[in-house]
Amino acid sequence: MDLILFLITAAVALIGAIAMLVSRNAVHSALFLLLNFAAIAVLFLLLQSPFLFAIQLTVYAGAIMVLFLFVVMLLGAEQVEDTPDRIAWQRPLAVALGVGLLGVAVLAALRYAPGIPPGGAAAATFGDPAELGRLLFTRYLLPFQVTGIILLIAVVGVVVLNQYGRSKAALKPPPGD
Amino acid sequence: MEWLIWLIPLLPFVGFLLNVFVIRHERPAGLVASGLVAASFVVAVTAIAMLAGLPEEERRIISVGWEWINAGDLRVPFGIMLDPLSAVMVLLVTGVGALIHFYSIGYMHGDARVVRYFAYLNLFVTMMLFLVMGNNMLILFLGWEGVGLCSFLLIGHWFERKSAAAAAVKAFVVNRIGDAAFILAMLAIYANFGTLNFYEVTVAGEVQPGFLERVPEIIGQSFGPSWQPIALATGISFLLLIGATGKSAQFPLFVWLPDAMAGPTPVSALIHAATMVTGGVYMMTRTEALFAASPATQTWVLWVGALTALIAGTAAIAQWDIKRVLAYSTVSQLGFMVAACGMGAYVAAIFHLLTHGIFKALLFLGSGSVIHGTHDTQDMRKMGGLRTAMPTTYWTYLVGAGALAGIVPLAGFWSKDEILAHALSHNHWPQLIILFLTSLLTAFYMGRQVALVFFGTQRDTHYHAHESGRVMTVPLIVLAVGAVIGGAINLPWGHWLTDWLHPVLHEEAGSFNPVLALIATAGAVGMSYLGWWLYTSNAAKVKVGGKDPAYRYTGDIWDGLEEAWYVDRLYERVIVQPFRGLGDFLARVFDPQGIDGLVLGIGRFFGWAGAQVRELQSGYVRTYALVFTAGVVLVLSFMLIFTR
Amino acid sequence: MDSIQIPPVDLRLLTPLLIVVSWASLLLLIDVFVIPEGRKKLTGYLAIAGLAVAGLAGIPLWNVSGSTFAGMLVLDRYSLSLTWIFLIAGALSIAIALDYLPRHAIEQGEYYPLIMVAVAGMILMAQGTDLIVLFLGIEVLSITLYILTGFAYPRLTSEEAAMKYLVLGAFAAGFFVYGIALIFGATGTTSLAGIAAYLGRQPFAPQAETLFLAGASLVLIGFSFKVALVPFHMWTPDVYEGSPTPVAAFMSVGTKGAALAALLRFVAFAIEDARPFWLPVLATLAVATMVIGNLGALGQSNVKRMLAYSSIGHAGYILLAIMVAVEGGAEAFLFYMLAYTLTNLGAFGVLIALEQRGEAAWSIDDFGGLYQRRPLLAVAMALFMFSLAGVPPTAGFMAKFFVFTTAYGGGLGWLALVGVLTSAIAAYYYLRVVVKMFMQEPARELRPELSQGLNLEIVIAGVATLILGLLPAPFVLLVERSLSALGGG
Amino acid sequence: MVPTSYYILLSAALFTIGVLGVLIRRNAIVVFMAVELMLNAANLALVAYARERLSIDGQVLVFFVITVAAAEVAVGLALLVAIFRTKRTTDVDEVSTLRG
Amino acid sequence: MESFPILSLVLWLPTLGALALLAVPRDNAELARRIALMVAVLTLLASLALPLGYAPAAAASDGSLALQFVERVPWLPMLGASYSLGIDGVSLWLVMLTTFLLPIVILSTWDSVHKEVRNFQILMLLLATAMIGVFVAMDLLLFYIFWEFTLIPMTLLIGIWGGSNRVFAARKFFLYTFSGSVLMLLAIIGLYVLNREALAAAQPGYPGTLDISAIAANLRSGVFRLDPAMERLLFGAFFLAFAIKVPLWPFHTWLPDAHVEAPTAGSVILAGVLLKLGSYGMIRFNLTLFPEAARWAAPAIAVLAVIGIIYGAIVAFAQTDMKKLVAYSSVSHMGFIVLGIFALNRAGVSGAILQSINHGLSTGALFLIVGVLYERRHTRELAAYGGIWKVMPVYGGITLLVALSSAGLPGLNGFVGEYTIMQGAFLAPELGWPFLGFAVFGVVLAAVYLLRLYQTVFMGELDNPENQGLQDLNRRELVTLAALCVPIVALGLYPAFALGPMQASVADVVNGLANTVAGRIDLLP
Repeated sequence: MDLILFLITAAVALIGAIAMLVSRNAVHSALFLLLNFAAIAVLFLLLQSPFLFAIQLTVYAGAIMVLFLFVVMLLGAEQVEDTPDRIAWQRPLAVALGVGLLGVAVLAALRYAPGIPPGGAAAATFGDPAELGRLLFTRYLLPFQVTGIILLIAVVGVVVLNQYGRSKAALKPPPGD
Repeated sequence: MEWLIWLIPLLPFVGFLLNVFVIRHERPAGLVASGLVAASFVVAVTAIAMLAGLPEEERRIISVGWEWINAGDLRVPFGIMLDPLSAVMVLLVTGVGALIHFYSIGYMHGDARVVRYFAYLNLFVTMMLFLVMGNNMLILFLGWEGVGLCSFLLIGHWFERKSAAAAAVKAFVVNRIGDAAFILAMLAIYANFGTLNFYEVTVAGEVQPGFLERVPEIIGQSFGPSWQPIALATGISFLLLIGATGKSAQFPLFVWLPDAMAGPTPVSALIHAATMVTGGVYMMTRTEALFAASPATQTWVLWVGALTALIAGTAAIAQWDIKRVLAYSTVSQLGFMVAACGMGAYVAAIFHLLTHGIFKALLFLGSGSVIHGTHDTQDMRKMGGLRTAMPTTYWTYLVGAGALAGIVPLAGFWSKDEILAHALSHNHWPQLIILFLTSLLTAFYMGRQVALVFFGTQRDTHYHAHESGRVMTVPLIVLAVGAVIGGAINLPWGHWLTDWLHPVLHEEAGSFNPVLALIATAGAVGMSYLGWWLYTSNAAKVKVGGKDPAYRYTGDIWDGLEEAWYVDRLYERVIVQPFRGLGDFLARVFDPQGIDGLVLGIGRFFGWAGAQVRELQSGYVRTYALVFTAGVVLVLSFMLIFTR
Repeated sequence: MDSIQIPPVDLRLLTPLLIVVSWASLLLLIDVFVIPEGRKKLTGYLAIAGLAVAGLAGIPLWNVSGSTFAGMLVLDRYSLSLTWIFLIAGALSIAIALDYLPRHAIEQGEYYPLIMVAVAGMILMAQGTDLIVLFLGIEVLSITLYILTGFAYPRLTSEEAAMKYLVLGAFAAGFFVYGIALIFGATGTTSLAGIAAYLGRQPFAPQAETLFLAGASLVLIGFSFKVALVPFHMWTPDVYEGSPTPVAAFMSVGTKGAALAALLRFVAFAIEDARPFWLPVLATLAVATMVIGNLGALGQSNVKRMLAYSSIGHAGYILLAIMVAVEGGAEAFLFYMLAYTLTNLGAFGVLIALEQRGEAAWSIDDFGGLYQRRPLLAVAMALFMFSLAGVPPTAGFMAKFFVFTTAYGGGLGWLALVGVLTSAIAAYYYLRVVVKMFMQEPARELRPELSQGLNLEIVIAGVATLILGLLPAPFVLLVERSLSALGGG
Repeated sequence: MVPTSYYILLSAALFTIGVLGVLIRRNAIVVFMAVELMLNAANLALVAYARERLSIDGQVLVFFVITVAAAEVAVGLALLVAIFRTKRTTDVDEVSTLRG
Repeated sequence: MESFPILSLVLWLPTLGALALLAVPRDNAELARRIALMVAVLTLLASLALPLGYAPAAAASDGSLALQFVERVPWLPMLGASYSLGIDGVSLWLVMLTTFLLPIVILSTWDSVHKEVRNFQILMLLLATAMIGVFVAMDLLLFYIFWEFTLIPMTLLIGIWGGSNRVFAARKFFLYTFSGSVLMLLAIIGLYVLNREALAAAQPGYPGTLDISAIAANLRSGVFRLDPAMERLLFGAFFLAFAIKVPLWPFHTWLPDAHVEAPTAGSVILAGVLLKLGSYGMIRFNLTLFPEAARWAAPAIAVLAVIGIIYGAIVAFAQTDMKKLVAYSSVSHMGFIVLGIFALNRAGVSGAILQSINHGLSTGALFLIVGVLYERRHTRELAAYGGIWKVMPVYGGITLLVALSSAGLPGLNGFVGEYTIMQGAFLAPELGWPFLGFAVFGVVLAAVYLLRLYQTVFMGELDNPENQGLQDLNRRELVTLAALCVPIVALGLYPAFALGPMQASVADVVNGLANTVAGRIDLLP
């Protein structure tokens, strides 16, 4: 039962990812990615992580994807890849490298292959958001604080990077630009 | 007593220092230079008198000044010695040297650099004295190269003349070739005997052996590749022979001497006739033990000497320049001496060296007097009939010419005859014939020269010929006397020289062969007359640009003789030009493009590689990611596949 | 449901870090609300003061060591020494920026606290003993640097550099996280001590450890990106060139130093037992880095870019020390970092002095005849160049000597060989600058401007470069002491 | 129960697709999306391992990764907007003046 | 001896002078020159204490070097590096050569340096410290630091005050010699590490040492053994650095460029002292530390040396630029020195040291001589001159003396050195007569190219009107050249003066060689 659910979800995730890769329209890409994220969220649930399931949906599928879509719309950047690719030679190389990467990853995974997961020994509390929260405030207190800093500088960064006040005319571009 | 012999070379050296650093004017320069050499002569006579007072076996005064080189394995003292062989050489050098110094006062009068001239001349005497008085090979070599330097300086005294400058350099360089062989010989001597001293000497309380006494030790030893071993004695003595061919202007290195005539004539007399060029003969005589140990080299020496005598003799008959005749004659006579050495007749060689030193100096000074009196004319075609204008010169010159030609009883006859007699008695037939022919040639070209210069009428009347002053004629007269009576030192009946040199050379007096003497004298007289006759009877046909009267008998061979068998031209083609070409190739092609090209090529390669790296840095972020991914794949596959 | 008991935290151990972070946060506010526009230098001075305070606060900790936050953070002399180096780097970077920013009309108060936050991230990387902490440290540093790189908005090169840096940085972060995931999968832990214990529990058998090796590789790659090891280096030249020069200076010593510090801890402490497996990989990377870095700098006519490539090359040298960290390499690493930090900041300082208002003066021709116009500046630059090239008697030489000595002693003689050979190549491009300055005529009229801060920075760097080169003993001693308890998490 | 390796294979595949996205796509926004996909793949692996080992730490890690991803995206998009304002494009190939 | 750090004084006096010069205004040339000259003379005077106080002594029994005037202060205790100075018979005269040439060179700058005079003097004094440092440093690290530091002032001297192509030459000089030395750095490191590892087995916690004398002692006593392959590698690394510096054929191509472009004073120092750093290093390191490898490599190196002797001479002959001619003559002469060193016997090595001094004096003088003409006519082309002996008699005379010294005329210094070297090489079982058969051509060719130079420049007609007004030497030039001529003559007549004190040390080096079992190549059947 689980397996079937897994296979279906996995298929959806893969399809979403591939579709994102090949869509020429950025909005489509974003939507396919959304699909992929949702599928992954389902997988999280399968893996007994309800908290992450929620986070995945709200933060990723929700906030981040909206941000993406917003920016795409804002900039009108749905279709920027109409011009010919200047480094088209790179595409086959990229695919080859992707295959290679996948190869070594599969090799790593298979060689390890414990095969069957620890059968049902999961405690009832496994994946309990409360447990997660406790860890965050005990063992992972430091990383937790640091994420705070990261978010702070992200905010500052967004502000700094878009200084509307600065006049372009005040600047001469450096020679060579 | 020992210090006395240091005075002999040091007195002229003082003269050199004074003339370089103190004296600025012609008169004091000449007087100081001549006076000091004369003083040296006096000291030498005194010292030799003392030497003669010693028992025969002890006639050797060695004085070590200081330890010259003390480099561990190599130790050489700076010491000089006086023994019978040195003594005769010292007398010749200081005696003839003093006369030529006096002569120079007159000859060089008014020259712009006369002070320097005398300084050089003094230095030359010093060095020549070191050459003959050195108690080891290295001191001998010091003098050897020192006289070479002075020769360079004096030939180049009138350096404004391109020919003089070139001749000076040529003399030094050709000598250097011989010197290189000399150095090799010294190296080999030291390597095998552990010393360069001729005789045992005590340095700072320590006895150093001499190698001459130990020559038998190396007999039978050989060196070189196993398929072609060379006897050690042969190797060493052959190298010394090459050294001697350079200094004594033997074939094949004689080419510098005729050119050296570009120097002032007294220089030619002193250096290129009487003393320096005999250095090689002296050296071979000194190291006679080494030559004696190698019959092979002896044969070479004999042939070199004989061939040189012939080649130079044939060249001498075709020259127009009064000094070049004498120069080739000198080469030829040196060949006689070298041949004598090759026969083992060292006393004869030294005897001839001494007499030749006197009469050739006389001839050169005489020619100098002629040149002086004809306002720097050297071409005999412009002379003629000078015997009336320059009687003293004429008569003294005649004596010298007779001595050279080997007319009884002049000095040259006795010494030359001793060599020929030795060749005869030791059955060196081919060489005997060659040397005999050469002596006939000698008589011929002297007859030719005397006829051209002093007989007939003056062919070029642009100058007024006059006799030279007393300062020049007196030395001529003194030398002429020497040329007459010089033979007395080793007459077949007295052989005083043989006895005197006996402690050094251990030679017995040879036998006198009256038949040979008669034939030789007859030949000399005959050929002299022939030469005289040919050129007095054809005197009118002699002119600049014209052919020699003898041309019609010999044809084009005569031109070849005039060019001394084209040896110079051969060297130019075979050695000098290829060397220049090689130099140009190495300096302009191989070095900058080959070696340096390689060096710069390495740099360029890195530059190219750097350009490739920058090429990859295309600016496309996706390319960067691609390279990144490639790195990931490589690292992962390395970890996962290759570390199994 | 029981309440969460926050475990006690030994705050003493993170005094410098805390001071830097809180000072930075406070400064952000002060900058916005107190300091008037046009006097933003004040913020800079305050930032320097903060860094100085943090440094001073570290002094009493010299004899303190211990770990806190459930073993995720450690204070030892190693991290403390690095902290000081980072603080110096930060302070000097601020000093050279004080005048640069207004001159280029990009003065904004946020610059200074951002640098401080970056320093905090670096300290975190030096002190962290858990992969997740290291990851977050990297991210703090990286995100700050993305911002600082793009600080010269709207100068397109600056934005381009930031974009490239960000894309590749995020790309690398993906690999890093995946590596953490694999390691977690293999070992069940992310703490360095846990990994070391996992490896130490049995003779290491590679067949069984595929997963772990793959994870470790990816983590190494993540670090390699930050350190700019070839082939993960390609962002470096573009980003350095595009960034505001003080930022490039900071990055060249800061990011690199922090990433190397973390790498060293990871390599020497966590995966030391797997040495036979990572050694060939790192060795290959080191060779590639030394060669490519120096080759790229060759013939570079843009001095800023040249310094970027040169920083790649130097990373290769430092990597040698890291590979033999347990055999004395750590000392060499610290000394190298110190020497390189001072020298490189000095060189960038000169570069900044050459930049006139809004104008880039990075072309090698701009250095032409500098000796005529500003002899002392030229001498200082020559000193830095010689130090970077490793010509005695400079800090750079001593540092190289230490690194090569330890590498040789650790059995990496052939890598040291590559090292000395590539430093011979490197001499070429460093010398080019010297040649330009002293032996050629100026290409155009430039009046280098030296503000007080810049002056001070160059003087400090120059003197330190000389002293470290001539009398390194006290520093080496300090460094040696600081390693008495390496990895004691 | 689904074997962990299935999850890992899926995660590897997604990760690779993400990598390809960065390598192939030119639209900077899509590039960012691809990066997000890579991070998500890593998250999936983490959660899978956490499940296998019954160690909830893996899930905590995912939490941090998501936060970082969010921060990066925020800064990245802000940068993109900034560039777009000057350059009027989001094509990463157009932003390639720095080279050599 | 420990009472007064005389070596430190000699070593740092020039640097102190350089620092003092910083206080002089940049454009006050005269004052700068005077101060520099004073410092140089003081250094010379101070250094006189060295030969006066030097007592030739046999080597210590433990195999360490018999050093004198030793100073040792810990410097980097963790590496066993110390500020360790000392001289022995090998370095004594080289130090003296340096301090002797320094005032001469500075005196020559009055006539030959016209811009940035103060800075020129500063660099010259710094260079002096570096060069003396190379000779007196008895610690590998210290040695290397001085060794490399010589490059910086010299490069700047060439690059700032040089001729038209000075930048290229300066760059080439720096890069070539620097590249050559980096392998030596690695070899120093290797020597240190291997020595530490060898001794740490017996004494745990041994920090290692960089002290040359201690390492030599360890090697000789067998406590520290190098396996042959490693010894050869280390030997090679050291040798490459020295071979480039010397320069040995075919590593010589930097030299002509550097010489031609360098200012006169720079050329003098370059030829006079810098090249000797290489020959000194060969004796101090290659022979002393790696005797086995030295024996192994000697024939091959001697072949290069002999090629260099002849090649340098031939190329010198083909030059039209006087400085280039002299530069290539250095290649030839330095070939002799290398030949002597790798004769591996006392005659060869002491000859090489003596010849190092001789070459420093005579080639230094030759460069000064070329500089004299260059200052007057601003050309170094041979063709531009001819017959100038007439207008410059004193100059011509001194030139002749120096040229003959360079050509190896007996009675002057060059001959003694060359002959001693040749005798050493002849006696060496590894080399022997075939080498000399070629090397001796160098003697012939030296006469060829030097006399050709002399003939072209000084003899012949004074046909170029520009040359007719040439002034003979002024007082300063006369003093500088005469000062060089004194030792040229003195060493020619009484070389034992210099050879004596070095014998004990040379014997020490050679004995170290003899103790090793050698796979020697017999040229004799």
